[in-house]
Amino acid sequence: MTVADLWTIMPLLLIACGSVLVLLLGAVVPGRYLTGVAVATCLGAALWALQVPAVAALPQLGVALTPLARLFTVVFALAASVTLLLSHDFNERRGIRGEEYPATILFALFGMSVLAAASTLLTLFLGLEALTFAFYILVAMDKGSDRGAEAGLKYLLLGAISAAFIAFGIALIYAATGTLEIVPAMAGAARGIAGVPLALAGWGLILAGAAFKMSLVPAHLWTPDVYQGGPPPVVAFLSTGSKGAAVLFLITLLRPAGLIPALHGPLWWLALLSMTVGNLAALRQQSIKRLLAYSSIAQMGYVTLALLTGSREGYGAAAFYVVLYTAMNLVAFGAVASLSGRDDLETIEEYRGLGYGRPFTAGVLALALFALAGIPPTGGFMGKFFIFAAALRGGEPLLAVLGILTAVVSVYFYLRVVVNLYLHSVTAEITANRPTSVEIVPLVVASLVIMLLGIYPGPLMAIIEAALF
Amino acid sequence: MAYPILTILVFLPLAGAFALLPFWRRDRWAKGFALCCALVELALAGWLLFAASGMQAAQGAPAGYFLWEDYTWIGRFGISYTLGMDGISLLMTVLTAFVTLLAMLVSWRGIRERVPLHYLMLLVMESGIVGVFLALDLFLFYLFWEVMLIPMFFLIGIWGHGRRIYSAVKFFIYTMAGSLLMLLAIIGIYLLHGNQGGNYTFALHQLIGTGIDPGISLWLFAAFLLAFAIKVPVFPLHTWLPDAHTDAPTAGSVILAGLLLKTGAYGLIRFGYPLFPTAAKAVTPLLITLAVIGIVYGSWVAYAQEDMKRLVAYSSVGHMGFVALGIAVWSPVALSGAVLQMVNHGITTGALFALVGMLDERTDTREIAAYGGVWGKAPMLAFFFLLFSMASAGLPGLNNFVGEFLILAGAFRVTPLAVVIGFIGIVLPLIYTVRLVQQVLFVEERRPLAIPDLTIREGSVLAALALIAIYLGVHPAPLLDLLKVPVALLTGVAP
Amino acid sequence: MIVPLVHVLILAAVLFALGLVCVLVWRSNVIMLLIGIEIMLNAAMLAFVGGAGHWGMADGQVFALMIMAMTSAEVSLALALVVYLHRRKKTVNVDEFNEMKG
Amino acid sequence: MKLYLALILLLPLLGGTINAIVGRKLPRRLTETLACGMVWGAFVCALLAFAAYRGPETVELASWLAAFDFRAPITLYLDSLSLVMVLMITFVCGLIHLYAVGYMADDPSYARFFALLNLFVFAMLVLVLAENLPLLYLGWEGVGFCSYALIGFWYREEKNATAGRKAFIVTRIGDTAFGIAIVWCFQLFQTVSISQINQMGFLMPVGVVTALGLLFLAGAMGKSAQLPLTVWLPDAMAGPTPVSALIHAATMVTAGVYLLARMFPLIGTSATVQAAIALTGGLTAFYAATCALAQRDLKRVLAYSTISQIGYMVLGVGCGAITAATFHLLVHAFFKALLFLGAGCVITALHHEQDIFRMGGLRTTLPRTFWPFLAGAICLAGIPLTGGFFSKDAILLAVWEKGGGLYGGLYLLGLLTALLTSIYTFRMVYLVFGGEGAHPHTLPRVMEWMLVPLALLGLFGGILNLPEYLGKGWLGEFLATAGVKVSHGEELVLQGIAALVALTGLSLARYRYGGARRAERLVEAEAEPTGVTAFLLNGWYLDNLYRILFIRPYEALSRFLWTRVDEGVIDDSLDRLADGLGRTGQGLGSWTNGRVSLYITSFAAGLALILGWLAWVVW
Repeated sequence: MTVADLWTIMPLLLIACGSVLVLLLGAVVPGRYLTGVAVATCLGAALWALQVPAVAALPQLGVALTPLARLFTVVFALAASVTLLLSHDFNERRGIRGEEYPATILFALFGMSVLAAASTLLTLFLGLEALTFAFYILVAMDKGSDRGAEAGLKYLLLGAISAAFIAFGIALIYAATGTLEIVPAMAGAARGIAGVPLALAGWGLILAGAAFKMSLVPAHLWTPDVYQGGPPPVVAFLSTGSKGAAVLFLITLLRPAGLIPALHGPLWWLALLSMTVGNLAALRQQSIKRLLAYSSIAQMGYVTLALLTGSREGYGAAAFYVVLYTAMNLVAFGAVASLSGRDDLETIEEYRGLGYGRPFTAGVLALALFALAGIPPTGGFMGKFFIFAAALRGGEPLLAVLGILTAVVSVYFYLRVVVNLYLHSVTAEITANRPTSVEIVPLVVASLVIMLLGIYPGPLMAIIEAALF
Repeated sequence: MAYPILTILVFLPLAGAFALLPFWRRDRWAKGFALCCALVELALAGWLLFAASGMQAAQGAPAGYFLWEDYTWIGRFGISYTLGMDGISLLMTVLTAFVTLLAMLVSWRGIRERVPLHYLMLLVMESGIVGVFLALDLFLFYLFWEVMLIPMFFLIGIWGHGRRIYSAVKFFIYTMAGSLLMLLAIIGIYLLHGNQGGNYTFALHQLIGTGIDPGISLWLFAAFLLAFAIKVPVFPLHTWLPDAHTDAPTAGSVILAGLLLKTGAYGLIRFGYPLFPTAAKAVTPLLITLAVIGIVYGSWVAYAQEDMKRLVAYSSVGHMGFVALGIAVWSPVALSGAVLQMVNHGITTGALFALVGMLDERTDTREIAAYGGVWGKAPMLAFFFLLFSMASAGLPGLNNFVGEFLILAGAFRVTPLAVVIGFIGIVLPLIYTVRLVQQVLFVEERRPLAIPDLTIREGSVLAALALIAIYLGVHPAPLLDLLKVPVALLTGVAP
Repeated sequence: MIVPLVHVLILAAVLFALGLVCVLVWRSNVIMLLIGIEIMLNAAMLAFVGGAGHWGMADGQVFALMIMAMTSAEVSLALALVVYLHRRKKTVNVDEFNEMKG
Repeated sequence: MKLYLALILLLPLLGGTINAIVGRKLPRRLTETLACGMVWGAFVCALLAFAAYRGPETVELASWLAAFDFRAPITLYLDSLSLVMVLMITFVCGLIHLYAVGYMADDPSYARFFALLNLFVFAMLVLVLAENLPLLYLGWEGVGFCSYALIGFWYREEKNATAGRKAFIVTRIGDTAFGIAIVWCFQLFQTVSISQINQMGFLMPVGVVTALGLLFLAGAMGKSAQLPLTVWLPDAMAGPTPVSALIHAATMVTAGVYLLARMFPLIGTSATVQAAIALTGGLTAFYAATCALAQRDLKRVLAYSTISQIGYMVLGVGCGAITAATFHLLVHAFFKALLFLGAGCVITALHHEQDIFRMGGLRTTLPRTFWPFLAGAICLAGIPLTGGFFSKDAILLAVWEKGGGLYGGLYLLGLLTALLTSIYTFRMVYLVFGGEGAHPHTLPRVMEWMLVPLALLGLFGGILNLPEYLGKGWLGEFLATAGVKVSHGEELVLQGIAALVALTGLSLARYRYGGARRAERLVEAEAEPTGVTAFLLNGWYLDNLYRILFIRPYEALSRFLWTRVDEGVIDDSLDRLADGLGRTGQGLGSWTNGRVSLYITSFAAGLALILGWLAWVVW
């Protein structure tokens, strides 16, 4: 390992050190004051990642700071800092005071960054499991909430099974190809697939595991429960960072192999089922967090639709959508977090009239919902557009049409929330929490990102294109 | 052209909407400011209407366009920011500016809650609609097409009546359903064009003439048609309309009828038919049939209505059936008539909705059976009511007749049978109109409703509309001249 | 290598299947669930070790070690949660924890 | 000439517009003066135009509809036919405007009345002067609208409003056919100019011309209340009497005849069309005459008689006798306006009593009304040497001249109708003016004065087109249409027959209603009408028939389409679809039942499916 290598992986180091530092400081400073440190760590890592030149694999470390890794490290770091800011006052209201909270967030971020930078299957797996593990804790962090613990347990049990799937899958591919380096392993696996079913079986296991991480139907069932049980800021991060990491995980594995024809079928069905089940199940959902959970299932279905084309456009569209989706869900769950006081603002009815009572929070929530519904001029539209363009170009007209039809259906439940926000006249006094300035800043930033990506997506698209080339 | 007039036209209302935010707590200021924006927009559009005849073809523009702005937007995908104006879009832009202003004026007193938001929505809507009429890049067009929905959704949902939420959501999803499929079709033609020559672009003038396999072309056109037919609306895709119109506030109804329906017809004229001429030809019999059914059916159902607004709403189905017929036959005379009829319908039905709104404002009911004897109570209101009812029933000398007659005259060469039935569609509006007029204006009052006559604001709005209706009825020549070049280019005949 | 890779893999597959079956059959008991998961992960480790032996590389073994570490962490966390929930509901039947559904 | 024509149109339009907008604010006198002055001004212009008339002229005033090859400018066409019509219209309208000043003296809505009346004159003149079919259609619909608004003038009464509505809709049904004819002409001839179409008619195959002719005929049926679209005119009597006189007797209802006459060069080339026109006219004349026999309402008697007389005109057109038809049209306009105005005097004098069985004695108490009314009546009945006699006879002569089975039958029918006409006319005269009655109200002078010029014109209208043996027919020459060539002897014999028939009718009426018999009839009339009387009184139950055949089904279907089809099927299917999706969603949501065991099973099943798929693909 050289000094240059150290410079390169400095973002990772920063995050790791930051989390340890937060833990240490926790002994002397109340947890509440550590948000700043944690945010600074995230932003520092992001800045470093931005300025450091991309470097191909560092064999000793099993990581490589590819352009894609840089991009996603930045995205994840920003998401983490938004989450931290959102949790700052939220945790105060809930009595989550320990330094372990920001530290765990940073651990999760560390996992994500490692995953993004991974060049071997081992680091990839470790990154994935590290971030998932952090989320097991985060989901159950609110000790006052039974639901949190229940959600944590459910997530953990299923997560562990999926980890087993993925581990076994990687093991099979390793056995088939004899290397853990991602590119040769996956390429070798692809070559071997025709003759040797071993690698293919490995792929099947990995796919199933990844389906869990991305909450694709039929491995989606944990999602609503966990989203409902977890504290909203955590769910914001869970639904964005963890999902993004899972997509990145799939992209990383799929890309070197090229399009494996045998995988097309499973991916096709995963995409279709997720889009359909997610959107339909959300239609009459009363709990906003479960609603957003089903929505995220469907959104991941769209991402899968882009992925299964196996084309550069497809990966590009998926990556773009992930970035965008991060912003959208951060805003959506962030708004829920900001509105929730001692208890979560759970049912949709509780949002009645908030459009006028809490104009700012409700406004950004509505924006996020419109974006999730894919309505211009929000970024959500651009994201969907790129995905469907990629799907049609990749020769998936049927799935594209079906997907669009489910998107039509989905408009209904997003609108239901908006209807409650704005279209019902307020009768009772509004008890929802007022946004604090610490919450406003991240919400504004994320909302601006949503709008910016909707109006001028060119630069981000160019970065992604370049990174994928 | 040194100034980006088209961009200004599109974004001036939007800028106005943002500039409205400081007046958030001051209703009167907000109203006044919004009105100023609308006035400036109308002045600009109106000026173009007069200046248009003297303008040369714009540089770099396809034939027929005298204003043209073209910038790369998302180069990677061949998406550009292309705005262009020809006679048709000019007319539609002026109509938009005018109807928006009208909508603001008719809701001046009726809206008491969240006033600034209401006007903000109207301004955003204006931007969206003008954008639809000016965009010549399919992607950009689609963007504006969808943007229009949001303010209308809120207009219906927040300030509406009755089952406003149901109607608002229905309106939104119904139109979304069509337009999302159109999005796929837009991507489809983009890819097909790109695959042929490697030039991936969304620019309309480049996409026109793309050689497409007839089977695929039919599917793509079907998606376009679906989106536009829902907006027009063409039978049997019309059922969102009575609900939306009925439950919308006055301004919403006026804009829905006056403008949103036009975007569907405009889309067919500007995009649907030119992009897929062969498919359009194949679908023509179907569209003609549906248009004719719509003409008869809409008017027939209107007769049974008990709610004035619903009646006017169903009448729109019938009237827009004429527009659909005019487009479907795609002959120069009929197409000119169709465009003219779009304007006419906007004026007439907009005025009728405004009148119903005024009555509703005074009495809190729109039930026809509650009224009676309005002529004696509010003669001016009654006079305008009669005038616009007659215009809507196609009385010659008023505007609707001109459009309908040209459509029928032009369509006869193509499809005599449809025209014969279409003429029946000229009788049926009269039947429900005179019933409405009789029950509302004439006979003894049924309930003791106090109906004060028009205020000066209302009177001047209606008078302006009436003048336009009469002017268009007796002297539509300037507008027809304006349409000559674009219609000739579209239909491929000598102007 | 004495044992051919295929045999190892078959054993691992059987083990994995057993673990999965355990998870499916004993699904109501958290402890048994965790055991099943352990078995599956052990199958993965076995496959790694077998693969490492076959290819003569150490990295598979490293992977196995890492899995071990991960497993222990996971189990400890799971047990902590179970203990917490057991206090509330007096049960280790995971299906009783169904406050959230729909 | 252009100036005259423009003024003829613009003056009434101006008057109408001013009265419509500010009429209510103006002093009453001014409004009245304006309305009457504008119409008389138009009459003066018409006279000037007549003086300056040298031959057919086309004047383009402005552009109207112009899209590609479809051109319908505002172009006026003055030929002898339209000139005569213009003269008649402006003159009669002028008189009736003056009459209306008296008639409406107590009505507060005078401004609306005069505005509409002026607008009507404008529309009627446009109709007559139009050079192209769309412009004619403009006038055609314009008069329809004014008629609608004026029938329902006293809008508070449901009956009046309904009558107006009926008139508007029924005539619109005919207009549909007219409209189709217009667009078809455009398709056939690439023009909508009447003169050009008429010139090119011979280019078209007979079948097409026949179809076109039938369409024009259907248009005329609506406007001129010919069978089967007669039903609106009797009800239209709900309007103020000047309106009945002007619109529903003298001018608008004859528009159909005018249209047929205008288009005759085109449609006359088809024998089928001619026969259809003649048949329509003959049957209508007979039908309406029978109905008039049993009516009790003074104005309804006159209304049916109008239908009947227009039937004659249409019959005349059907025989190709344009001159005769026009002649009758003009004379009828005078005497029928006279009769209506007389009836208006009677009704006003009797405090709005319209039942002829409740009138009486007016011969002595209202002499200034009686004598002109009698003059009108003898014209209507066709008593020899009156204008009505000559004009009706000219038509019958033409029918006779056509010969053949159909026309022979129609001639006999015409004679029979003439007999009936005479009977109902004098029945009316006897019932209204004979016997004794209460002392009536005094009338505004202006009302009675207006009767005199009309009476003179009616009585001596024959001079306009004297039979050849008495001199030359001025009108025939002026219109320059081919007159019927018959020997003087034959003509005299036919006229003798007609005279005989009219006098027979008179004596029959006298026998039944004259003198002491009148009282018997009055007693009889107290009973509910039965049998034939009721049948005739109700206009052969055409109204009821239409109600059952058309109106009821239309209304029922309208509701059915709305509630069952629109909301029941189309909309409901969408709601059901949405509901179905929602239910499915709920079902899918219950998959997430909160139990980890199911989650694990699903997850494992997913894995199994993927592996199974892959295995299936590989092998």
